[in-house]
Amino acid sequence: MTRTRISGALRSPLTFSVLAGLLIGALFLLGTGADPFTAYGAVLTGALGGDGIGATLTTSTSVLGLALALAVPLRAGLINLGGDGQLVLGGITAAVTGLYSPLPAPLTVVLALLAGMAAGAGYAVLAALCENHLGVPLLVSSLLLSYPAVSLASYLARYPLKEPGSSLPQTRALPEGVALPAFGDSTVTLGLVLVVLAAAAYWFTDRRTALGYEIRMTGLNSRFSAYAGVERRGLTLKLMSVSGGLAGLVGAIGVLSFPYRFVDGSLTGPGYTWTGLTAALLAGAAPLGTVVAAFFFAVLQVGGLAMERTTEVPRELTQVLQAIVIVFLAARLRFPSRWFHRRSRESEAV
Amino acid sequence: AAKNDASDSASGAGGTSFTLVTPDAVGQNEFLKLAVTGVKEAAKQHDGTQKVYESTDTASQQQNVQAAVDAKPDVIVLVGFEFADIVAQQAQKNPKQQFLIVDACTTKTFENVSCAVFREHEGVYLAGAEAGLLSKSGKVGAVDVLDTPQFRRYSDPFAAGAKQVAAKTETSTRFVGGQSPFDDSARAKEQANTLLAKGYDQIMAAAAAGNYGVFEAAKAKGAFAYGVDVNQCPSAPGTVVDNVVKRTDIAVEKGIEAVLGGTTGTTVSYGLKEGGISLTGLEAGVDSSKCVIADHKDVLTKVKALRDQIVSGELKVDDPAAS
Amino acid sequence: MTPPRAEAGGVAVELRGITKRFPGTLANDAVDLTVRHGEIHALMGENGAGKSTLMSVLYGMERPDAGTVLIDGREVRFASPGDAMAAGLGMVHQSFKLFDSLTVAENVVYAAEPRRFGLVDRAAARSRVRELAEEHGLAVDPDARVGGLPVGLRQRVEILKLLHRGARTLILDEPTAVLTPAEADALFDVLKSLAAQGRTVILVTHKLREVLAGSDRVTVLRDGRVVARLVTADTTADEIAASMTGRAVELDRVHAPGTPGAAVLRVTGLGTASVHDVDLTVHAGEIVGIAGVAGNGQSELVEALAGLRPVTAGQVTLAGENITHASATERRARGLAYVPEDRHAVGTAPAATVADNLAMGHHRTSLSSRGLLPPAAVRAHARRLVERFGIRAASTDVPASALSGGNLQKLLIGRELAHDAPLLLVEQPTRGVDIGAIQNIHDQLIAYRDAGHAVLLVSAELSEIRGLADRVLVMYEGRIAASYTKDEADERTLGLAMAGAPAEATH
Amino acid sequence: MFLDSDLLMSALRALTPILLAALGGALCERAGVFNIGLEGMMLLGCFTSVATSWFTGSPWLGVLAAALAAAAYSLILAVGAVTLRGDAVVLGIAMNLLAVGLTSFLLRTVFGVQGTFDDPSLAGLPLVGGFTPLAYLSWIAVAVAAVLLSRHVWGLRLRGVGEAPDAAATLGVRPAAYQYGVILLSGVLCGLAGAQLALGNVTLFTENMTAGRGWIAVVAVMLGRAAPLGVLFAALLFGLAEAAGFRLQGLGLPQQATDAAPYVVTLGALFLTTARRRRRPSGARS
Ligand SMILES: Nc1ncnc2c1ncn2[C@@H]1O[C@H](COP(=O)(O)OP(=O)(O)OP(=O)(O)O)[C@@H](O)[C@H]1O
Ligand SMILES: Nc1ncnc2c1ncn2[C@@H]1O[C@H](COP(=O)(O)OP(=O)(O)OP(=O)(O)O)[C@@H](O)[C@H]1O
Ligand SMILES: [Mg+2]
Ligand SMILES: [Mg+2]
Repeated sequence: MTRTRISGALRSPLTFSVLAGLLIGALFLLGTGADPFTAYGAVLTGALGGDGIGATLTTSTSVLGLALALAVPLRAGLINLGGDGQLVLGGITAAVTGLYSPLPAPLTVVLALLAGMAAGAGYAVLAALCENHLGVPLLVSSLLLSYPAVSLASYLARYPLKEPGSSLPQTRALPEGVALPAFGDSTVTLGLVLVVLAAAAYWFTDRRTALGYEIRMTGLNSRFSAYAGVERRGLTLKLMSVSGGLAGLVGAIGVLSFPYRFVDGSLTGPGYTWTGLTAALLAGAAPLGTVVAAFFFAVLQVGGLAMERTTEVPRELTQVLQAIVIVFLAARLRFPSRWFHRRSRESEAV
Repeated sequence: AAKNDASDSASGAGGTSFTLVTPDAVGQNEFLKLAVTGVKEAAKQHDGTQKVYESTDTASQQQNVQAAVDAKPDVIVLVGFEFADIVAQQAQKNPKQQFLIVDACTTKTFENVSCAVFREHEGVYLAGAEAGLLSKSGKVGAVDVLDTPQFRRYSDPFAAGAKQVAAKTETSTRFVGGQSPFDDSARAKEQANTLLAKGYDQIMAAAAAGNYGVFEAAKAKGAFAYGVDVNQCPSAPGTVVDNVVKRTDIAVEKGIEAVLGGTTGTTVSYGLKEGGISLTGLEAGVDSSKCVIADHKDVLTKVKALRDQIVSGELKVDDPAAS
Repeated sequence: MTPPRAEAGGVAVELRGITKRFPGTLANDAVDLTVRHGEIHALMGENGAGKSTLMSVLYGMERPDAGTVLIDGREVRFASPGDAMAAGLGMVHQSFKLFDSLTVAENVVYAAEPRRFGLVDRAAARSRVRELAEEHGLAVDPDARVGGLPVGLRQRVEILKLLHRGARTLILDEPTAVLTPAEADALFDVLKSLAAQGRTVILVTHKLREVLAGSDRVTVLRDGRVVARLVTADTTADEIAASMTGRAVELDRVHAPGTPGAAVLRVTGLGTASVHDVDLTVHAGEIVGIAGVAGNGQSELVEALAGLRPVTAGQVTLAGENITHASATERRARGLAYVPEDRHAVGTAPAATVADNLAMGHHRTSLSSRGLLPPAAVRAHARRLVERFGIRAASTDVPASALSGGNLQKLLIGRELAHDAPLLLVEQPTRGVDIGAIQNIHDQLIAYRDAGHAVLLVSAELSEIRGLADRVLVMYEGRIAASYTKDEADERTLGLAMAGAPAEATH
Repeated sequence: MFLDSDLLMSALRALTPILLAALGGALCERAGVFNIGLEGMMLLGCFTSVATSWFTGSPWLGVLAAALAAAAYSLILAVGAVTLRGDAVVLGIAMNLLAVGLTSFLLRTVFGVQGTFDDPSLAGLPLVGGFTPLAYLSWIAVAVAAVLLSRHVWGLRLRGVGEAPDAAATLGVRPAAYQYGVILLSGVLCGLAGAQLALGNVTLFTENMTAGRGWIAVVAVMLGRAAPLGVLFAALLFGLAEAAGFRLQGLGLPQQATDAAPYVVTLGALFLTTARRRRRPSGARS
C-alpha cells in the first residue's frame, strides 16, 4: 500500500506540477532574455554539484526539520502556524544553555539540544492549551503566539545575552567545543543526522504504530476517532509538543552550528517555517512525501542563489517557480481538511 | 543578479579579480550601492574583473562567502558586520585568501583579513548640531530600524550634537520594528508621526527603506529630516536638510589598493578626518544638492567649526556601539 | 410558461428508457416509470437498486446516458435542479438539505425570496410560511433556527420549501427513515391531502408498511431494472418484498426471547445535557430497547454511556465497576462496544480504507502489541471481518466511501460486534438499510445476545424495537417515561408513551 | 496625553488596509472559502497601484488597476479551490509566496530597481479631512457588506452557500458562482487595500511592504467571526494596540515589547470573546 501510494504520488500530480512549473519558468526566462537551459542547469549544478551539495544538505536540515515539525500535527488535521516562535525559542534556549551550562562541552551540547526541544515543545503546548481550554483555534493561537516569542528572543539577544562591543544583535559565542560535530570541512553537521532520524521515526510511527494510526484517522475524520476513544485534547497536546520540540530542535541545531551563537533574525530570516509548512501541506503530511518535498525546496533555494551568482537571472525566479509548482500541485491535490469544522462536516456528510 | 562586467572580464583574463559579497540585496540600499561602485572602480583601476554576490539572509551569506572562496579571487570584499564570524572562520581555513571587511572587523586579527570601519557617529553628531540649530520647537528625534548598537549610532550622537549647540533640546528615538523592519515604510512613517505629533520638528531618518516614509511624514507636517549614506535630498526636496554620507566606495577602493600593495591584516578607520564620513552640506556641490542646508550657510559655518574640532581631536564623540 | 393543469389521472411524469452508468456500475438500466396526477407513487428497491439515481436524473442532478424525461407529456431536458423546479418538480432529499443557522422562513424562501428594493422581505417571508403551514397542516415557527429543530419539523420545512415554489410533483427520498410512527402518520396525512389537491407524490422508501398504507401504486427496482409495477390495493407485503429481493422473504420474524443473566450495565440517577435522572439496567443475554421521538435525549444518553459526553449526575457501572467518569477508551477496555447513529460522520472515516475503518478500536487491543500496529495484521483482520459479516467491497484497500449504505452499516456493526464486548450500545442499526440487510443485521444482534452479551438498542423503528428487544423503555423529554416487557409493548402503547402520555401502569 | 486624537488618527490609518483586506476575507469565509492569500493579493495591489500611478500620473487609475490586478490574481484561488477543488490553504500560501517573488521580479523589470521604488513625483491619493477617500470607502464598505449579508437576497444566498453548498445547489443556486464572486470581490478589496497602503499610507513601493498585514486581516476575520462589524472592531483593536505600542516606545518601553503588544492584545481579545461560547454547553452532535 505504501509503495503504491508513493509511486502514485510521484507519478501523476507531482511530475505534472513540476513540469508545468518548469515550463512557465522557462517562459519567464525567455521573456527576460535568458536561456532556460543554462539557468536550470545552474540551479541543478549549484545545488547538487560538489560545491553546492554541502549547502543544500545544510539547508535541508532546517527545511526538513521544520517540514516534519509542521507535518506531525497536520497529519491529524491540525495546523501549527507558530513554527517561527518555537524555532526561535529553541534557538535562544540552546544558546542560554550553551553559555551557562557547567557541564563539559559534549554534555552541554546534548543538554542544549534537549533544552531547545523542551522550550519549543513547551511553547507549542501553550498554543494547544489555548485551543483545548480557551477555544481559540490552533491556527490562530499558534500564529499569534509566535510573534511575542520572536520579540522575546530578540530582546534577550540584544540585552541580557548580547555580545559586548558587537554591532550585531547577537549573543556571545558559545564556549569552545560547544558545537555539533561537522562532517569534514563542510557546514553539514550531526544535525542532519538528527533530522533524518526524526523523519525515520515519523515514518515508522505513521505506518507501523497504533498512535500513528490514530493520528491518521483523526486527520481523516476527527469525530470518528473521538468516537472510538481517541482523546482529542490529549492528542493535540502530544502532537503539538512533538511539533514544537522538532521546531525547537532545528533552532538548537542552528545555534550549535556555525557561527555558534544566536543571531537575532538569522533563524527566521530564510523563511524555513513557510517552506517547511508548504512541503508538509503539499505532501498531505505523509512522511516520505514530506521528505521529498522538503529536499526539493532546499534544492530550489540553494540552486536559485547559485544561479543568480553564475547567470544574470534573478533569484526571485526560483521563488516564482516554487510558488507555481505549489499552485499546480494544490489545485490537483486533495487534503483532509479539518481546520474548518463546517467544511469537514459537509464533506463527511456525503 | 551577478554583475559581471563583461568588458573588463574580457580584457583582464589573467588580471586581478575581486568578489564583493553583500549581506542584503543591493537594491536601493545606498550604502551597498556605493560598495558596488567601489569594487567596480577598483576593477577598472587594476585592470581586473569583479563579481557581486548578493545575499538576503544568514544562510545565503554563508553560501555566498563559500562560493567566493571556492572561486579564489584576489580579494574578497565583504560589507557589513554580519560577516565578522564567517570571515573569521574562512580566513583560518584559507590562509592564502585575502579578505577585506568593510564596516566591521573580526575579533581576532588575521594576517589575511583587512578591515575598514567607519565612525558614523561623528557625522551624525554634526547632523544633530544642524538639527539643534534649526529646530524651532527645541525637540529633535530619530527613527531607527531596530534597537541595536549599530543603529543607535544614528540616534544617540544626533541627540548629543543637538544638545551641544542647544543644551535644552529634548530628544527621542523611535524604532520601526515589526515583522519587516527594513522594508516597512508605512510603519516608519507612523513612528515618525508619533514624534511629529509631539512637536518634534527635526528627525534623523535611519530607517533603511523606511526613510522614504519618514520623509513623507515630515513633509506633510512641514518638518525636516536627515538622510543617510548618500544624498537623499532629491527624494524630498525642501524636507531633507542634510545627509550623513558614508563613503563606502572610498573604503573599498583604498582597502583593495592596500591589500594588493601588500599591506594586509590592518584595520583602517574612516571618519570625518579621513573623508570617509561627511555631510552633504560640507561637500562641494551643496548648492545643487537640493538639500535644505544649502540655504543655511550660517548653520554650516558653525558645523564646520565643530567638524574641525572633531578632526583635530579636540572634541570627542561617544560611540554607542563601543560600549 | 406554466403548463395547463392536467386533469387528474393524466400522466404527470414519465421516464422512458432511462439508463445511467457510473464507473463500474449500471445504476439504471432502461427504466420506464409512469406517474399520474394526484397519485402517491412508491418507488421501492434494495440498497443500491438505483432509486436515488433515477430520482437524480428526474430532478436534473444527473444526466442520463440514454432515455427521455416527460413532464405533463412534454419532453424536457433539465440541466440543473433549477430547471426541474421551474417545471414544477420538487424534491426532499434523504439527508435534508437545510441551512442550520438560518431561520425556518429563510430556509423556505431561499432562492425564491419575496423582495423589497432588492432586500429580503422578511415580513412577507414569515407570513408566507404561516400561510402555507396553515393551509397544509404543517405548523412550524417561521422564526426558529432550523439547526435547533427536531427532524420531524425539519422535514416540514423541506416540504414547505417545495410548496412555496409551487411544486406540483413532490419527490421524497426515504422521508420516514428518521421519523417515529406518529410523525410518519402525520406526514402521510399531509401527503394524502396534497395528492387530493391534485399534486403528485413520488415516494422512495424501503418500508413496506408505509407503502401499503399510504401509496396508490408501486414500482419496484432491482439492480437498476424495473422488476414489478403493482397497484397497492391489489398487492401484499410479501409480494413486494419478494420482487425487491428476488426471493421469498420472511417478514416480521419473531425472535425467541433472551435469557437474562447478571446485570452488565447499571445506570442510576444519570444526568447529562438534556437527560435527567435516568435509571436502567441491562443484563447479560438481554436486549433492552429504547424508544422515543428523536430529540428526547436518547442520543445524549448513549453518548454519555459511551464516554463521549460528561456525566453530570448519577452513577454508571459496567460489570460491577464504576465507570461514571471513565474515558471512552477506558470504557471500551472494560468491555463496551458502540454503534453510533451517524455512520458517515461518526461511525467511519469515509476517506480511509475499509481495512483502516475495520481496525478502529481493535488497533490498541488485538491488533497491536506494545504500541506497534503491523499493516499485515490490519489487513488480515479486515479480510476476516469482511468474510464473517458479508461486507461487499471491491477490496479492503478501497475507501469506505465506495461502499453502499447497507454495506457501510455492516462494516460498522461487524467491527463493533467483533470486540465481543459484554455490552453493546447500538443506535439506529438499520436506518436506510434494505430488507435483506436488515434481516442480516437483526440476526447478528440476536446471535450476539444469545452468546450472553448485553445489548442496549436505540431505534426510532418501532417494529425493530418490538422485534428485537426483551424489554422496552420509552424516553420522553430526557427521562425514562415508561418501561414495558416485550408483551406489553404494542405499537399503540409505545406511541402514546412516546408522545408523553403513558397509558397503562408501568414498572 | 496618551489617548489623544493623534492616537486615534494613527490607529485609523493603520486600520484601513487591514480592514479592506479583512472584509474581503470575511466575505470569502461566509461563502465557505478560507482565504489566506490576502497578503499576496494586497502586495500585488501595492505594486500595481504604484506602477500605474507612475506611468499615468493618476493615482485613481492606480487604484483601479490595483483592484483589477488583484482580482485577476485571485482567480488562482477561485479556479484552484472552487473549480479544481484544491486545498485553499495551500493555494493561499502559494499565492502569498508568488506575490513576493512576482512583485520583486516586476520591480526589477519595470523600474530597473530593487528594494524600493520611490519618486517625489509619484502621485499619491489626496487626503480629505486627514484620510484618503479609500479610508472613507472602507467604512462605507463595512456598512454595505453588513446590510448585504444580513438583508439582501444575495447575502442570504451567500450565507447558504457557505453553510451547505449542496443544499443551495438543490435549490438552483450555483455555489461556485457565489464563491467565484466573493473571491473576486476579495481580490478587489485587497487591491484597494494595497493601493491604500502604497498610495495612501505612504507613496512608494517596497518589496514585501505589506509586512504581515494580510495575516492580521486573516486573524481579524476570525476574531470578528466573519461579520463586517466584528471585523471592523477586530481591525480597530489591532490598529489601536499598534498605535498605542508606538506611544509606549516613546515612554521608554523596549521596541520588542511594543512589537509584541498588538498580537498579545489580539490574543487576549480572542480569549475574552471565546469565553462566552465556552460557557455555553456544547451543541453536541450537529
Ligand atoms: N455518483 C456515483 N458514482 C458511482 N456510483 C454510484 C454513484 N451514485 C450511485 N452509484 C451506484 O449506483 C448504484 C445505484 O445507487 P442508488 O443511489 O441509485 O441506489 P438506491 O436505490 O438509492 O440505494 P439506497 O436504498 O441505499 O438509497 C449503486 O450501486 C451505487 O453504488
Ligand atoms: N461516488 C460514489 N461512488 C460509489 N458509490 C456511491 C457514490 N456516491 C454514492 N454512492 C453510493 O450510492 C448509494 C446510494 O446513495 P444514497 O445517497 O442514497 O445513500 P444511502 O446508500 O442511502 O446511504 P444513507 O442511507 O446512509 O444515506 C450508496 O450506496 C452510496 O454509497
Ligand atoms: Mg438512495
Ligand atoms: Mg439510502
